[in-house]
Amino acid sequence: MSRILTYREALREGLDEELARDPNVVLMGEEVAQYNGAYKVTEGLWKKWGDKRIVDTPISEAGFIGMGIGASMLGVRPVMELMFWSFHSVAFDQLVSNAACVRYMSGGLCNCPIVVRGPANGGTGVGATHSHIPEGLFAAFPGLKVCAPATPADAKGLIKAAIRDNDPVYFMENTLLYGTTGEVPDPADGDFVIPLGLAEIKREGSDVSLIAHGRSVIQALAAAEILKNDHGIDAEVLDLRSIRPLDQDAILKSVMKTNRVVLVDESKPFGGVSAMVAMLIQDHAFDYLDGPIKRVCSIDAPAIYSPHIEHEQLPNPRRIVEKVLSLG
Amino acid sequence: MSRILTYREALREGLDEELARDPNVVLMGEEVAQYNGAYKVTEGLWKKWGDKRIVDTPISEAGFIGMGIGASMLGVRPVMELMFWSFHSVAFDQLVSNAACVRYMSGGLCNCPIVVRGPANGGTGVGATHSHIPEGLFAAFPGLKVCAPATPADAKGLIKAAIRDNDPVYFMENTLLYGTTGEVPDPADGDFVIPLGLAEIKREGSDVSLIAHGRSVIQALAAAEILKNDHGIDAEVLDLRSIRPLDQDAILKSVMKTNRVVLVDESKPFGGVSAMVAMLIQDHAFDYLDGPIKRVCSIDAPAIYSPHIEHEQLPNPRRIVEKVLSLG
Amino acid sequence: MTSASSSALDFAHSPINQALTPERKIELFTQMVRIRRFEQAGLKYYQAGKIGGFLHLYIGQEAVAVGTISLGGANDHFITAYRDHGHALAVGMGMNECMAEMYGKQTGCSKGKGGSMHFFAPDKNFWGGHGIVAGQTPLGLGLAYGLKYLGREGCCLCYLGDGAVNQGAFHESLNIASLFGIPVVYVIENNGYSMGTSQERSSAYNGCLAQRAEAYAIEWDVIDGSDLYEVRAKTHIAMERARKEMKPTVLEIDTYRYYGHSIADANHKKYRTPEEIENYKQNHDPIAVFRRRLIAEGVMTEELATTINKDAATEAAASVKFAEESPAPTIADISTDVYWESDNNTPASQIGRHFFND
Amino acid sequence: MTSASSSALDFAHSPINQALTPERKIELFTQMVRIRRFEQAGLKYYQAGKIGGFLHLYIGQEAVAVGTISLGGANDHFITAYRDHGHALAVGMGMNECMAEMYGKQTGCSKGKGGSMHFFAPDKNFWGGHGIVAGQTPLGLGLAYGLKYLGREGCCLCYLGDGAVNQGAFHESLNIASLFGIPVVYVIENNGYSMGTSQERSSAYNGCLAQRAEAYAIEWDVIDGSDLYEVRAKTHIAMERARKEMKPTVLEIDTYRYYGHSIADANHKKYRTPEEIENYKQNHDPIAVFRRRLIAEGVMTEELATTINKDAATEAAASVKFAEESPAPTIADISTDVYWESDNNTPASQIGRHFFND
Ligand SMILES: Cc1ncc(C[n+]2csc(CCOP(=O)(O)OP(=O)(O)O)c2C)c(N)n1
Ligand SMILES: Cc1ncc(C[n+]2csc(CCOP(=O)(O)OP(=O)(O)O)c2C)c(N)n1
Ligand SMILES: [Mg+2]
Ligand SMILES: [Mg+2]
Repeated sequence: MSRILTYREALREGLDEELARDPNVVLMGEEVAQYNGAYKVTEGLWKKWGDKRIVDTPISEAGFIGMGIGASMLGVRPVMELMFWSFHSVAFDQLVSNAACVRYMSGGLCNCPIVVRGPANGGTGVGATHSHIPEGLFAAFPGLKVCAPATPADAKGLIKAAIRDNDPVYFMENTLLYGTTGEVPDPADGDFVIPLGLAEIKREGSDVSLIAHGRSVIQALAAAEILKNDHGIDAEVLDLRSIRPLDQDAILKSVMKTNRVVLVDESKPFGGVSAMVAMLIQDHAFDYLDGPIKRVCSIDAPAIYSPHIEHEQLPNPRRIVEKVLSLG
Repeated sequence: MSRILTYREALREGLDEELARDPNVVLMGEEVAQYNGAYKVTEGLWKKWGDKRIVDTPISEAGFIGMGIGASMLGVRPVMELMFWSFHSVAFDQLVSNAACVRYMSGGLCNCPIVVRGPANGGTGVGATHSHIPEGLFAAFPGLKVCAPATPADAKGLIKAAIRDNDPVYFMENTLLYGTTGEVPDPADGDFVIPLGLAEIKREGSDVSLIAHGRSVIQALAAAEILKNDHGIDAEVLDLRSIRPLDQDAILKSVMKTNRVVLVDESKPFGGVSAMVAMLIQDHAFDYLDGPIKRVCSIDAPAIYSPHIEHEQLPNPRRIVEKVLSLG
Repeated sequence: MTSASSSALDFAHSPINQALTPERKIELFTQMVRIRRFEQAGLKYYQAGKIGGFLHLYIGQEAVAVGTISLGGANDHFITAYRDHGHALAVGMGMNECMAEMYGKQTGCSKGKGGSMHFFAPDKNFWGGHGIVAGQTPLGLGLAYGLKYLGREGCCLCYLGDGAVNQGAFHESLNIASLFGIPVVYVIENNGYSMGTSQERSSAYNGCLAQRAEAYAIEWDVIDGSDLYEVRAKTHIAMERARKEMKPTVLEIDTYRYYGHSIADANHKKYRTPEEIENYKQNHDPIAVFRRRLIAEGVMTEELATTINKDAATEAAASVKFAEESPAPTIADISTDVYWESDNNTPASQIGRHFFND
Repeated sequence: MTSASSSALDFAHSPINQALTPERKIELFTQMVRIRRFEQAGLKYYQAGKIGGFLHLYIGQEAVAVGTISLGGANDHFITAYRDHGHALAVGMGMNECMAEMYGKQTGCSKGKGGSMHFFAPDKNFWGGHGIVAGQTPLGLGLAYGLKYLGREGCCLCYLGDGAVNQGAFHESLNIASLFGIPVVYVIENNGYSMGTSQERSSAYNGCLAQRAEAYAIEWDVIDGSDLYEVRAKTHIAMERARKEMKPTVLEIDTYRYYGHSIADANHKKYRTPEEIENYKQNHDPIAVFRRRLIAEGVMTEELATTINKDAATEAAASVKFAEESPAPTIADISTDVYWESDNNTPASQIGRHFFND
């Protein structure tokens, strides 16, 4: 049996189950407790679990994330919310020097089982400093793991895997997905965990592979419908879900089937997850490519505010369709 | 007439000339004045230019880099030293939110003519927190410019261009190059400036393109000698010099000539400048490629300390030669 | 804060306030009213879906921006956080370009690229409008450093919230300001809350937040933000200390916001009692306080106050119309204002690839 | 600091010091001597090119690590910056694994992956060894938070330098420590300089650096770091405050380093006068002070002191031999210790690509 939940509810259910499973799991962040979370992901959890397990912090991201890292070395398992992933910039040293390197620099003596989670997306009119897409940025640091679920079920399954993982996992959500709905297995049917590192074909197809993660998956699915209905093109949509570890096998399998690739990535085009995926595809499936790998990224400028035009800066179904048609 | 200078001297000469040219140029950073710089790049400049132009700062990278950004909006032209580029992590917000976005968010009303410079490299036994290669990381942010000179002449020519540029330029040097020597034009022969965005062929060749920047250029040149002498392979070495703006034309021209590519990039392999260059090459020169683009990056782990093995983690002539030979 | 004790001193008699002409006093009153009317219009059209992103209203805090900025001369500069409408209007920005910015239109002060959190007017010495909490505090330091470097006698007023004091960048800035003798005045606008978190739950302190300045041997003061005269009198001292002695100051101005943190904040009546909000409105509203004051002084009549109010509402409505009728940015506009060199089509902009679309 | 005024109080009579047996006193003396001998050996082989990277010597500061760490119980934890050899030996790490780490050998405490700046021994409650200035200060907060969360009565001693106090992360940590009631003791090892910059040129302060704690309503104290008894007596109070009252403290321990910032620092006789260095060595050397003291107390003879010295030198020489003879890491070793899941070959490590070589 499964139920229809919002992405937000699914996440919350995952957090709640892990809080119940392991007394060392503690949620912390700005406004996560008494305020119920800026985006209400943690709604009701403070009331249920109390001050010890759900902790409001001052606006000191470097301070509280570093605190979580330190506590994790001692066996606590902090799940820390960045109200926006964009605020990584003020905690960057803790995120990439301490969390990513402490295991290595200690020759394996220290563990850092933390999760840092929060929304990472454009499209809500909050401008350049609040609209970062940092999956590729963090996946570049060996020692870190990164995932970005697109659906309620994936959000729940992956957050539970992230919390149980003994390495630092950076979990990228999306304010525009929080309200979207989807089927999520019933807890009564057993523990629902989706391992990191497993992509999923969200739509089978044979003509072209659209490879995406996060909300770009939803945009790719919408584009695939248009391609099918208006152009008779049968697009496969592969959802990476997890960026590091990365399901390279699934990527190559899809490419070898369709021989044509458009990567959809909300990142700015210099770099991003998509540049890396392109590198891997041309390296490992060179002879299967009918033509160059193409990408649909955000237009290369800081995020514009204007609600009239912001959606045009981001990958959207129109831009994806145009790109696929341009493959010729 | 040209002279033989070290990379360090060439940089210093460039800084000195710009200090003389423009009274608004001010150097700041930790130990840059009275101590003459941790790596002696600024040696003698405080004595010559005094407290106003050469400023020692506390160990507060976010504070003093943000200060430089603020002052630059008013017309001052700060050239700020990070003792190591690795310390970007504690100033990241100022570097990527304020410097990169203030022009955009103000609709073009604010300018940010700053330079941030310092060494960014592995290979000196300083371990994971001091050995970052952040060219790709920063080039990913529209609004920023990035360059990484490999020779004394390029160091001088590019630092002067960077200081005159009206956008934020992040300038990546290398502690292992500071002592290397090369010809640098005599100031008596005129102002020597190398524009950003111009790659240079450091060695002509026809069999394979080795594309690199920073110290990897030196490693690629050494590999090219071995390839020539031991294997009769004639490698072209293209030095990107500037990462953003990027000389895409020069890249494609070389690839179209040799049809085979090995990218050499000291970055960790997930992402990096090389993943982006690979993306561009396969996109724009797909039909010219005889086989997949290959890379030699640092082995995918935080930087190891051990001097016995650190050089094996980095791209080195042996690894480059092996990769070229593996092209078949 | 609601608990702001009514001051025993009367700052009307401070020289800086005695120097005010009746016209100037009315102007200051008018500015506060204009801010409020502008924001009320913004609120209305935000709720109507015309404005995107966040809307952080300044209503209740007007005397802080108007009082402090009224002291600015040609070489005094201003920079603040995302709650920036009050400062923008106080420095002299027009309602039109501000409203159009919130509407995301080409005619906005930032061409629709910044939105409500990112108003800028460098020609009026106003440097934003910044979204990252305390991210502007090193910039404010830098503006003041720039003044000193360029040999201009002036200072920078850098505003931040009571929650922002816990960001590391602010502390780094304070140390440098004191060490280098930088003419910056940090103004903590203490409205008692950072989002849903009261001052007591976010900050450890001795006495008050401004007192943290002592750690850096910096002078500090606490000001009742409902009294425009007090704001001016005490801020003037700090600005003069900056301009003449090259010394920073930290001011904490007690104030209050009537609305939620932003208009998306549906909780603000949960973490604050209705009595607390009502008490401030009744007894500490900066506009009402100054209105009573000017009427008592005989400087302003009830009628004039009413006219000012009506005019401000009319001006705000006109700015809505201006914004509505202005063109939206185009797709091409997304790519401008990224690089100075590109915008100015310089030789440097012609060399190498700057943008990586396709 | 050279100016550390000789204390009027005699801390030998503090209960925590009176409780010391003669054997334990000799052990503490021995620990300080061992640190010095170990580092002198390290210096020698660093100069011989056997050790890479940076070498930051602790010589001159030994009483700080030994005095404070001697107070630790089963639930007390320690974390410091890159100048970490003293702390490492004081918690009980062996010279062998420390020397081998500097040599970059597999037998090093961090398998040759961390080097001089990154010694770790979690089994001895020692959490490094951290290279980014003040980057360890939130981690120390977290270790103490963890103790409280897990219900263990203990504290964390987190060391930092006089230059490190100007990093934002430290201030964020102080605020949280006070606000949440975290049992952390910050120990500022004030050796007067951050690289070539004197305290006066890097920090603005009132009275002393520790006094900055007042900004957060945190207790603080200043300690003469040349007197092991004083270090113990005052640190004990702070640790008890942490353990029993869940309250943080900031301690500033005045001390001095004899060598440059690191051995690469060729300037250290330029920014400090030879007299200043000499004065410290003559009058404030923590080992000489404690040696005189123990001899005066009749606890130790000159002969025993000489033997301890010789034994420490012998032990250091043996550690060099151990390091020399140990195997270097292999290329394969580069790729371990990145992920816990991979090292433990768990199911999670089998799914998806974790490493991107070729
Ligand atoms: C670094 C960072 N963290 C968190 C946020 C989200 N945020 C925006 S405003 C705010 C509260 C700030 O409160 P305060 O400083 O008191 O200013 P006020 O809103 O009361 O004017 C928070 C948490 C942010 N913008 N930047
Ligand atoms: C964020 C950061 N900035 C700069 C450095 C370079 N650096 C290493 S140690 C040091 C001086 C620190 O001085 P202090 O805190 O007094 O400690 P001490 O070396 O005296 O023990 C500097 C500038 C660094 N490692 N990290
Ligand atoms: Mg507030
Ligand atoms: Mg020091």
